[in-house]
Amino acid sequence: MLVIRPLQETDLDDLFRMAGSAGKGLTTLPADRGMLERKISHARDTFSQRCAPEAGLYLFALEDIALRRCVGISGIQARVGLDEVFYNYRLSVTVNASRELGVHVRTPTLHLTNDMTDTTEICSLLLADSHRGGGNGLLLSRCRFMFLDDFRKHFSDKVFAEMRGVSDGGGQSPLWDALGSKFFDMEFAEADRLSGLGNKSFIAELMPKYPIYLPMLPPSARAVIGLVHDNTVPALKMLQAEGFNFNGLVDIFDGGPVVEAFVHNIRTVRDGINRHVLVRHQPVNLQVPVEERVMVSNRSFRDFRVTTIPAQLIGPDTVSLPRNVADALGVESGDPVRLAPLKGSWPSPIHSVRDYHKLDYGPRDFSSRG
Amino acid sequence: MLVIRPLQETDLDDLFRMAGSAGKGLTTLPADRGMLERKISHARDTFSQRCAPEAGLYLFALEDIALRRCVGISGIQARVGLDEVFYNYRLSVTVNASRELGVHVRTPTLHLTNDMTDTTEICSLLLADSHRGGGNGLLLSRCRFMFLDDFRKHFSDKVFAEMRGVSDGGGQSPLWDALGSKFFDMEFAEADRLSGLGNKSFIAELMPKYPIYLPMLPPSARAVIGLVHDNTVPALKMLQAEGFNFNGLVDIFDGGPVVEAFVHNIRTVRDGINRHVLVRHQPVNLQVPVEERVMVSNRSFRDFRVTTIPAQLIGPDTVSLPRNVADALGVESGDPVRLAPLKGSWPSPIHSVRDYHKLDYGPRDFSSRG
Amino acid sequence: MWLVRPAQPGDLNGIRDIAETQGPRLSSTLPRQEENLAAKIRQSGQAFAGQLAAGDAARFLFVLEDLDTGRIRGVSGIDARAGNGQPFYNYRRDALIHASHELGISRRVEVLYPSHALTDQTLLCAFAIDPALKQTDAFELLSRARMMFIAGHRTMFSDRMVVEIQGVQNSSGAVPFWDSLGRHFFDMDFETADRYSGMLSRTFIAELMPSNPIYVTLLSPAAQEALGQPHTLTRATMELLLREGFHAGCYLDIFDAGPVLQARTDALKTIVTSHCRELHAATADQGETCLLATGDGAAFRCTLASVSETLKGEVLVPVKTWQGLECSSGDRVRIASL
Amino acid sequence: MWLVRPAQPGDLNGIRDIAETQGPRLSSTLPRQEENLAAKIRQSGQAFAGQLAAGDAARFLFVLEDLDTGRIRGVSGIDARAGNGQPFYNYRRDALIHASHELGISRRVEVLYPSHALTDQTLLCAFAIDPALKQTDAFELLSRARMMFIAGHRTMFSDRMVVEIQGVQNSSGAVPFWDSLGRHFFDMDFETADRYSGMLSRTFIAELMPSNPIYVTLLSPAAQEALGQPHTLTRATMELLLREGFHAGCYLDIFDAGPVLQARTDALKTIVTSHCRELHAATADQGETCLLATGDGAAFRCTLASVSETLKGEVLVPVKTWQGLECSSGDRVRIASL
Repeated sequence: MLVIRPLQETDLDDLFRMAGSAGKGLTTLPADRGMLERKISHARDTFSQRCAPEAGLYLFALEDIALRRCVGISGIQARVGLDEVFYNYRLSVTVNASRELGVHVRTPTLHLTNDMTDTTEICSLLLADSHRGGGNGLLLSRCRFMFLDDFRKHFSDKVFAEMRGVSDGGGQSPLWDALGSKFFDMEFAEADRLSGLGNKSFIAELMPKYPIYLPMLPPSARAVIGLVHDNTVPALKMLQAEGFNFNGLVDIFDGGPVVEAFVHNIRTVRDGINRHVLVRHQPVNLQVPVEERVMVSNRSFRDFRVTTIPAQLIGPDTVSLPRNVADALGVESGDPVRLAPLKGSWPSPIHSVRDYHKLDYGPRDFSSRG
Repeated sequence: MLVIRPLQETDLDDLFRMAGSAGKGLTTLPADRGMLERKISHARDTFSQRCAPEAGLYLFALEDIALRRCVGISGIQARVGLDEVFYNYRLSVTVNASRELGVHVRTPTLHLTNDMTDTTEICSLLLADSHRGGGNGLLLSRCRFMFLDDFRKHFSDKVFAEMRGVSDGGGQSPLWDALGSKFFDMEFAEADRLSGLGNKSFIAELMPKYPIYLPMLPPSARAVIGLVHDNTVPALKMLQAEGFNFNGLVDIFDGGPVVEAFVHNIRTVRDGINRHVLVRHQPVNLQVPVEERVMVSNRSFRDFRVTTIPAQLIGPDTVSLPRNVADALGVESGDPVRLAPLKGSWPSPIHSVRDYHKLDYGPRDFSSRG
Repeated sequence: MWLVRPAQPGDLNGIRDIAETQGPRLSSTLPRQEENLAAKIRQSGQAFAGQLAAGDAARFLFVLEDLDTGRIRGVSGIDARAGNGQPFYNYRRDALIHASHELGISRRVEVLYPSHALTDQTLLCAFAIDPALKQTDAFELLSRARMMFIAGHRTMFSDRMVVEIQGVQNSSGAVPFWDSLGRHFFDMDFETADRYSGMLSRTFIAELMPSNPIYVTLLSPAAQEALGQPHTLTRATMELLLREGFHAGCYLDIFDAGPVLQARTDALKTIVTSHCRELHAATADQGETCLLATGDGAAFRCTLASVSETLKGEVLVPVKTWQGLECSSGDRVRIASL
Repeated sequence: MWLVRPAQPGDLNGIRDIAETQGPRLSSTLPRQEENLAAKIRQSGQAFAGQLAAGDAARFLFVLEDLDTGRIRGVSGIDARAGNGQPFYNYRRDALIHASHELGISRRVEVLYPSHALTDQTLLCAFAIDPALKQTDAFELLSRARMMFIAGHRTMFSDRMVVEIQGVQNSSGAVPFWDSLGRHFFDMDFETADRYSGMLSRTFIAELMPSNPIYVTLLSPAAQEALGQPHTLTRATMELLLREGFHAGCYLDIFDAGPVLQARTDALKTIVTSHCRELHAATADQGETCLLATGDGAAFRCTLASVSETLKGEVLVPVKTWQGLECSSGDRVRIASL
């Protein structure tokens, strides 16, 4: 059984191993023991409410109960840009037109902004190679939305994710080569690393401050603005299915897009339903296909736990949990839990058990209406 | 009976009278006969598809059938900023921070943008004083969303409206006084009028191009950025109820907000249902309260018509229309029509007659879920 | 004998013929359409005659006439106020230092700022000469006659002067700076933009020119190299102006990035060294060849003549040159060395 | 007798006493903390001795000593390169013309551009003198001794020089320009910002200063009036510098908008007019009072003395002043008139 729980000190070795094998492109979790130790400590302080809510860093571990190992991590940063400065480019349009001459030109333009300041970011998703597939990535990512939903006052109304932009096999980024490299006297990887360390003075010092007119960049660089790295396409699709949309901002280094959603519009949040626990002692086959599984959370702030169970265990008012699942969640009969689909929306049999007034569909369902 | 239909040449006198009594603040419909004549002609060309789709100006008249008079107008501009240049300020944030000194300052900043270029605008709403109340304003405004819904390919995915900003009884705008007046050698009313005439060269020539840091404006000017004029509060509330949200852009002259929505998310669009007409000859009392009335459209592009009927006339597959309503819409039994609530969402009795798979709720319904 | 004098309506064809022998840049200030050119000559006539309506720009146009044949062989101009009442657009080339103390990085970041700082300074413009005369004294006469006019009408002009030098254009006609920058915003080729810039209203520049500063490092390498570089064909013009006391500063043309030369009016060689003398007849064609100018406003004439000065503050000039200048013995004339 | 010489470690207390009698602006280049001041004196000593590590900034600090009492009565400095290897921040005041041809409107829009253009120019700085000496020749000695040093060590300095003049601060201590602009971004009072600007790293300016140009019309009226205006207390300093050949251009201090004076080094009065002579004894204390300097690097000394020149290129100076200069008969000295 795999369970989501707050990251803790004992996860350091597992985390270090995962970060090391993840390679470049995960600047928020560098393979640096001291840094990881500080992150864990920060997360512990966050869950135990020893740090200010806006400084919170919520890091969740995916634990393989059998192996007693942390095999994945995901995170929520309560607010970005309050300690350091958070930069993006806004992809805007400049129009120059002369009616007299019959000229009308639209010029895509990048404006340096700090507009995500004070907004909640979902970040730091990392899954051990050994545990890829089987919906584990979904669980790691979507468990965060269950947490956001239950503890909204700790977060902004809107949450966002920065998606990794395009770079080639050697780690070269076309946007960096055409733009960043002309202002920063360093390699893309180095800039990315420095930025990840959190002290962004060097950006304020070296970054071009005036808008960048895109026609002045080569086609290779223009082409990647707002595009994600091939490896990030599945993550982007998952977030899009959750209701995240490109918000017009891109990463200042590699041009990767920022996607955002209002918490109340996130599919996992909209699909969430509450039930009371009924601990059953009959054995249950937990190994059902991803489509038939649902996430169940214990709704605890300090010891937030989520695992997956077959959807068929959900009843009209209760959900039946086998003993071992109840133990993993730390719940007993009568305790409230919250449920949401693991993949996509609710499988159809669930409809019948949901409260009528909570039925809803996202925009996607309507596009087929004609 | 009041019916929405395309504006036509014979409406000129009525329109001129309404524009004259509307006073300032409606720059898209100045009390200028020649200008109004050109607008009507443009609208006629649009409905008859004699002009390019992106140049379309859809103007709808509200006709009082009994009086044979046009008593209101509303419009949709297919795309803004393709002929002239369309300007807004983007209300952004600039963050300056020094970790070394422990300083972190967020400065609201206005950036000149053309980001609404190529987007559909709803505009030009005007209702004769004699016909205020009774849901006529709702009909004039919301009929546009029924049109947008049925003819989406003519419009952008996103539509917006510019809301009139704050000015005092004498027409003085605090933002203009603090900012615009320092760059344009004219009164606010004059700038607004010139801008409404469509030739915006003078804006390109006189407008400050560099960002404006808000702390440098007096509090009176800062306070009105993104606020609407008292008279515009009802219109804003109506649009918010439709699902329109402030998109971070404001008017360059008076600071009034731009609100926008994806067409597929507009409540009228989401609530729209299709029925077939069943013309009944029994008399029907059409004079029911606003809450019990619904809009019904004939779904015609060239001769789009909308009127209101009691919701109780809607059946599971059909809608019963009295003869005079069917005539006003130009429909016969068996013709398809589209229906949507006039005020708010569907009154509850309608639920039972809607297709199950079309049930949905907007975000507002979920905020009460807890 | 060469004579520089104010352009007159009858010079229209002669000026047009000269204009047609020139490269495109000239057209910014010298229209090719007959109607516009006629209007420009008329306006110049009013300026020389002091008959401009209030608010009208004083734009002077001179012609170089071969008195022996009556043919017009060149043209040159002065705009009393660059921009002629509208903004005069340039790029100002400047640099910011982007430095990180912590990382030990320091970078000089060059920026082109849109600038109107030279607006209202006196502009030398519209210089065009029969190519056959490029190596002759007539070339210098045509250019410097303007300084002689300014010296004699000093209050009509500003304390600082500018002149735009044509920038780099390669043999295929491409203008690297335009192709890297202006073309993206003006959506037209260089010749078209250049032609429009001679129009009465420069509104289109305010409408189409990017309003934010431009980072030089983002220009194409060819455009970067062209910054502030003169076209090879303008070398003679530029050298003459540098000798006059003009120097290249930080201002560049917005279309081709050619240098804008600047000078203090009162420090110009012609203005400092020219002086007025009383005209008297020389018995022989001897002495130093000098610029010789006379006449106010529309009566202004400037020529080359052999001049010898006496100790009494007189100049002795062969009588045959008097006729071209329309002056007589005892008149005040201004002379300056070549 | 007055002597200007390189600051030495033992001058620490004397310099601190002088610094404390001054207004806040001085502190930008003269730290008040004992430790920082000692470091600054040490660094200056290395600069004078030519012992700077590669990359270290050459920052020279001079003191004015009363040889009769041994007391330090003033201090002045030169930074060989403004910014000392980092950007030197200023605002450049410029104007754009916003004009509509159609509407007949033309408006001059003043803009402050962030600028680093003066980076690496030689900066005169850290001038502080006992207020009692403001009206004496010692004031001129302390200021101009720097130019005498530069004249004798010309290659160590750049071709252009700048000096920042304290801007407007009203009697209650408020700085109108700061209150209208800087305060919003730096979130601190003027004194604090001014103190920080003397720190080793100027990273905080890059971090906190608004990076976009500022429209002057949006500043408070008091701030607009203060642009380029000197503080009343700096009048004597400014007048002396203007006499030296400095002039106010378009650059302003980023904190208080005080003027930044500029000059061409080789055009400064002291540098043009000073000359070297052979020192000989005068029998009497007579002749013109002049600046008299001698010595290379750390041995540099400058004083005021009665000087008479001979036709043989010698200067006769009373022997009592020799001791202060640590020189002897036949030595080369540099003299300049007051």
